[in-house]
Amino acid sequence: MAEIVAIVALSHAPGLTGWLDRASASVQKNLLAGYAELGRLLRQAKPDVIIGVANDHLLNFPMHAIPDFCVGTASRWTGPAPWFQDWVNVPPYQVAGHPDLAKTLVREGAREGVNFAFADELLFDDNWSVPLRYLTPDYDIPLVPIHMNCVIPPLPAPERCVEIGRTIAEIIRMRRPAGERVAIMATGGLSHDPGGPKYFAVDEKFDRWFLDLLEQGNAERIMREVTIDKMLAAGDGGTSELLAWMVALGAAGPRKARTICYEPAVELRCGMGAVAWPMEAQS
Amino acid sequence: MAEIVAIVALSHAPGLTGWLDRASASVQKNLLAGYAELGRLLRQAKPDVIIGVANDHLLNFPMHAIPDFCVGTASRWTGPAPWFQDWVNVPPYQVAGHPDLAKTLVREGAREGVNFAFADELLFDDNWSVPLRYLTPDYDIPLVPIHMNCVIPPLPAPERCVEIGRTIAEIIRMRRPAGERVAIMATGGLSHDPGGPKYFAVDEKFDRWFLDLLEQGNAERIMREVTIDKMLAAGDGGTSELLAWMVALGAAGPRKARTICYEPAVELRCGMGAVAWPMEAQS
Amino acid sequence: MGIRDFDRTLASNRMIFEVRRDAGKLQRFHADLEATMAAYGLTDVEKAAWRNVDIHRLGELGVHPYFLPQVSRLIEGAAYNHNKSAAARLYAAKMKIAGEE
Amino acid sequence: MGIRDFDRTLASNRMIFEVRRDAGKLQRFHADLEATMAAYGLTDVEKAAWRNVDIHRLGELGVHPYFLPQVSRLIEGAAYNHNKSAAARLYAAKMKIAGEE
Ligand SMILES: [Fe+3]
Ligand SMILES: [Fe+3]
Repeated sequence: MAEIVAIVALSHAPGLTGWLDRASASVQKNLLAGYAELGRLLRQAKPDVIIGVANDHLLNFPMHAIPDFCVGTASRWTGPAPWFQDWVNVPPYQVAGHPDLAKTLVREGAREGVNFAFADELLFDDNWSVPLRYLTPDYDIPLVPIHMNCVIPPLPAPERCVEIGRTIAEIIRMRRPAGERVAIMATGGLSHDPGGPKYFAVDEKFDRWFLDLLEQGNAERIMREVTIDKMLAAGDGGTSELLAWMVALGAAGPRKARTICYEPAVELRCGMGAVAWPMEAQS
Repeated sequence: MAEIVAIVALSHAPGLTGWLDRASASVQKNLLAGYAELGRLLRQAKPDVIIGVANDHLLNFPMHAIPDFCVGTASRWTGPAPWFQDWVNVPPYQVAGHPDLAKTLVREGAREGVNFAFADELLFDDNWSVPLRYLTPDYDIPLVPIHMNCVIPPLPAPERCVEIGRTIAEIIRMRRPAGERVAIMATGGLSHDPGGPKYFAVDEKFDRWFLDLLEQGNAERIMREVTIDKMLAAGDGGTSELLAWMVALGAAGPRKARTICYEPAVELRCGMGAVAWPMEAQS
Repeated sequence: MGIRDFDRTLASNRMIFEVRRDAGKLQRFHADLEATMAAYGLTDVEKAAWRNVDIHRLGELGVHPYFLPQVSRLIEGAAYNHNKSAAARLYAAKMKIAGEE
Repeated sequence: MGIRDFDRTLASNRMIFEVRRDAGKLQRFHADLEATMAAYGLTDVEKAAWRNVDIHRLGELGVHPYFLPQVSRLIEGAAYNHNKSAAARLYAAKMKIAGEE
């Protein structure tokens, strides 16, 4: 059985790479310190592969057929996609994939009741370009990106996302080779409203409530209380990206998350935060 | 509000058009009489459009992204797809679509929690070619084909299929113009096992049990008792096409179905049957 | 107007989806909006909204909210997209919401 | 072996899916099986099963059951596909199940 060595979740707003200088000095300092610490945590866990979970941003899922979850099965990924490059302000990069692990998720997921789509080609925007720039700046850890539908109703329910996370964790533990070290990285959120009336606002109260719930480590309560309605009320166009965090939560189980940093960064048009679920050192 | 004027379900096995002469004289006679009666019933209801529900047969849903349900939005359909033409032995045909109704289903479905995929191009095989040949031989009633996933696990659960049927009926009644007359035609099943060890067998006991349940008109009991496990046991490769009938059942509500014909036609490698749900004459 | 009101069958949504993914389509979009709109089969009301860069109206018609700031970036450019950037200010003005001056 | 054991990531499944949909691909499949198998990236064990028309083995490897009789029809033709047809008998023989004589 393989081992899950790290589970983290973090915001991926493009302002973090694209116009961070427009934020106050203290916001800049805290976010840079927090993302640096999260990167250290992740790399110190020495994962052989990162399973990423993030909103697809209407970039790869065509309007006529929106899967809930799509696993990237390619052996190599490149980013950022051309039109997004000057927006995210991240130089072109390449990162290895992990087709064998990806196909294990697809195959075993089907047996466990999860209809994973899969793709050898996926365009990357801020969903991976922003996190990887800070967490694995050498792009030296293979990535299995899971793009999910966070913003095209009907959305996968919070309960379903937690269940998917549990299933992913179980597949890793039961169906992957002993010695393999896997990290899970969810990206998206916190409160933001791209395309809505709260475009220039952040819902700090919602964000701190959600982070508090994660720190209490009660997945049942989170599924019950952090409804899609509440997420949309905190920013209709983007806050439901926290469904990706629910997948990480499902994989983390009853562990209590630790908030690494949080800033209600109106300058970045996003509640910016990062958490890690402490994993027992097994090896 | 529009009106649902007919709801029918029937087997679509290609033997009915492709090699019916290999069946016994009595099977031929009973099936031809039954399908003729079903056609009369359907046409006498004077539908402006037929919403069809059938298994996609791994013909249009690509392996990498399998939707549960896909609504055909084209204004014109042609069939059979070339490779299937000599198999189904049906001459090339054209039938009108109904983009406006189809898009209503997609849009309103999303509001009601149904993630309908949609497509302007769909290849037709026996799923429509066999039923249309008997029920609407002049191809003069527009068709909105809904292709669904009946054979690629994870399958939509029976409960979900019934719910989808209810939602379709509600959308027709609440969101379509007064005076519009809509028929619902589910095709697939009954017991058959293309690709499995029971390829040359029919499970008559299962089929009669299922038809009896439909005649009792108890959707709750059908959802509970006609499990996917039981369908697969009655023929792993095809019997779960009855999930399409579950959609019709959901639209029919508490009505009791009437069995028009049934033959355990081993010569056609399929339990062949047809039912209609009697609709109150409203106009 | 919100993600629950968007219309996935709206032609504008497919147009935006595709031009962001393909450099050739993007170039044609910029070079000849009318030809691109015709190619995607936009309705007259959609076309009028595009001609007026009426981002709010596009949202009303069923363009996905997430696309609306992207429309502002298709028009004004996407680089250095801070709250006082031309794209962000275009978005605020067209949506009639308070932005930063 | 059954629909629950099929492997949607198996290259053979994509090959079968596509050749039935496209007359050109179907022609190339018939004209040059080796080239088609190579183009779809089949593994050596998949290729061996195809060379032997080992329909049962294809099922074991994860080809969808629904495709297995279609393989028999790709080989023997699809017209008049009754239980004693060449395609149906090929299927029965390769699957080692009782067919009709
Ligand atoms: Fe995002
Ligand atoms: Fe069928």
